[in-house]
Amino acid sequence: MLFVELLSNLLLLTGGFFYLAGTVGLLRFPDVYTRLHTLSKADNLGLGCLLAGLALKADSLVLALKLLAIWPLTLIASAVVGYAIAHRADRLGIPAWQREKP
Amino acid sequence: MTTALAFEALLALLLLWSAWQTLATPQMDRAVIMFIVFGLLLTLVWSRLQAPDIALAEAALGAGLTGTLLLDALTAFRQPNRSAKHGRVLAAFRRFPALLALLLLAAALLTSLTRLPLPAVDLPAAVAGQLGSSGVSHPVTAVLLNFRGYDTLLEVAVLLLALTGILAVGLPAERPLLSLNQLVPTLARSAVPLMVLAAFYLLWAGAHRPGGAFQAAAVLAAAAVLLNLSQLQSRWLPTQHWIRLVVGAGLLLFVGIAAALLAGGGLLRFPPGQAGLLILLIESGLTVSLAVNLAAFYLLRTSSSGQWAGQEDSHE
Amino acid sequence: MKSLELPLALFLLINLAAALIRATRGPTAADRMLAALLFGSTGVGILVLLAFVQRSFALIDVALTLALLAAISGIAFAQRTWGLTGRSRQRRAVEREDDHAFR
Amino acid sequence: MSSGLLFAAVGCLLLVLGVGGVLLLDHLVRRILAFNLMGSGIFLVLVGLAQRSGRIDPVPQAMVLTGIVVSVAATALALALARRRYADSGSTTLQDKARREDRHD
Repeated sequence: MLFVELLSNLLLLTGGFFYLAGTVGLLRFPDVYTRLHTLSKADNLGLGCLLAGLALKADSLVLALKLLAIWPLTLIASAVVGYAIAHRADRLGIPAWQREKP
Repeated sequence: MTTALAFEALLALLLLWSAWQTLATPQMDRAVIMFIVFGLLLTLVWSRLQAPDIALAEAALGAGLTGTLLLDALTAFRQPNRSAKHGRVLAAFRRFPALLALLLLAAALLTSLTRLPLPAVDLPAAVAGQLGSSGVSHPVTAVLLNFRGYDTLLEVAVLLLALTGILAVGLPAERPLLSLNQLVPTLARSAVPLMVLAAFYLLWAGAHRPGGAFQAAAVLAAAAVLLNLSQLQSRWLPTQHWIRLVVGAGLLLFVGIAAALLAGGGLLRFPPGQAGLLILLIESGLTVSLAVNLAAFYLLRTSSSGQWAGQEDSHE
Repeated sequence: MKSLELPLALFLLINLAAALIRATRGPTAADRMLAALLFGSTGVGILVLLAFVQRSFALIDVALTLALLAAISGIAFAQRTWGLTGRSRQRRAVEREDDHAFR
Repeated sequence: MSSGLLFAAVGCLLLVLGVGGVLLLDHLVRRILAFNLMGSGIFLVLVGLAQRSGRIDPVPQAMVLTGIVVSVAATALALALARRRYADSGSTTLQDKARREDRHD
């Protein structure tokens, strides 16, 4: 029992770390395409860890399954929205950031 | 305890900040996005206030319908996005008399808030006491459809009136999508069946836990909007009679049941034995009817060669 | 052992606040739309944490609904609004090109 | 201070902000947004005030649920009116375009 609790807390903390990474990326990345990455990759990984951690704490199987069902939904949704926004940004001619060559 | 307080204080600040941004930002599209953000923050507030029913409705309507309606309306205004006078109008907030009046209003409201006595009637206890005879075990549903059923009846009438008003004002013409990519229809094909499933779940859940006809209808309406955005569902025309039928049917069903019960006593006084069944019947009818009504706010359009198209072009 | 959920919810809310403020200051309209997108991940995270903090598991239904619907306003924005209300010449040019494509 | 009272106070501030927006801003869509902020403020006051002692009160929750749906209907109708106004006169405010141009510039 103690092991499960430890694992759950570890997953929660890992989730928090990925959220932090996502926020740092959002604050520091140079253009809209890269910023889309942080939301659809790091944040969703954080959410996945969080949901897994909480599912271990759930009282019932139904609750745990419901928690785990949220993750694929957000994955699909954020992938599609990220693509739709990037697609439109590209059509509008917003340039992608490029590293300056020395 | 302090963590909880910090959480609530930050949430409150964010809510006020997003509300201020909605009014103060010069560009209209940005204002609408900030309003969507405001609605989503409000969902978190309702969750914190232990009101999951309201949080469900706010999430479904705010994320699915209100935001889309507002974003869509913006495209009708082919004017420069930034209202030229906004800076000056915003300065009105800083003008002394207006600011003073608003500050006085805020101070008056806040002081009266802290001085209000506790209510004389203990409503939660009254609801809990009558819950057994209501036919459902979730108190909010019991209030909505049994104890204050006429509220809900009139609300359905208001929705119908709003739709009638929109039809009377005239519908804008349909516009083509700015860009379509293949992923959005894929998303719609996988998400819409799940949304319908979620709506059924919410409808069923309403009897004994947070959920019910309104939340289910909001989710269904959002599904219709998503179908339209992925061009799997064309816009509805006001000449399509099934829309009028379905939209009217919810109110008719409700009024019919109310009239049938009138003989037995008061308006919408359900006999305790059949209350559960009647509420389920009303809720199922309402879900479909409300969903079509809500979706029609967004989906009803005249065909692209309609009268409005020409008028809009003349102002470009 | 002190429970982890509420501090983590506060931590996520701080993240949300920082990201929101950054997103609303962004140079393009898409950056602002990122703010609405944030709720699909961070907002859902806060909701499930609150469900465990308050032991009211109906909030998980709210999180599920939000996860299902968070995409819609972003898609509506990308496909119906963005570029029609903008001002820069670059966007106007593309818009005219789009109009040609449709007519 | 209970969370109910805190958010009721926030609701009051939102109401004031919305009143200011409806009275002082001119773009019709912006006024509609301000009106919605007012409404949300009132909803927060209703629920927050009823739950200030920390007990869940289903009656205001049910009323607010009704209110939210009604406010969506009102918003949709108001947006249709604003669009109609713009299509008829080319103005996004309640003032006439011609008169406004006379007064300024």
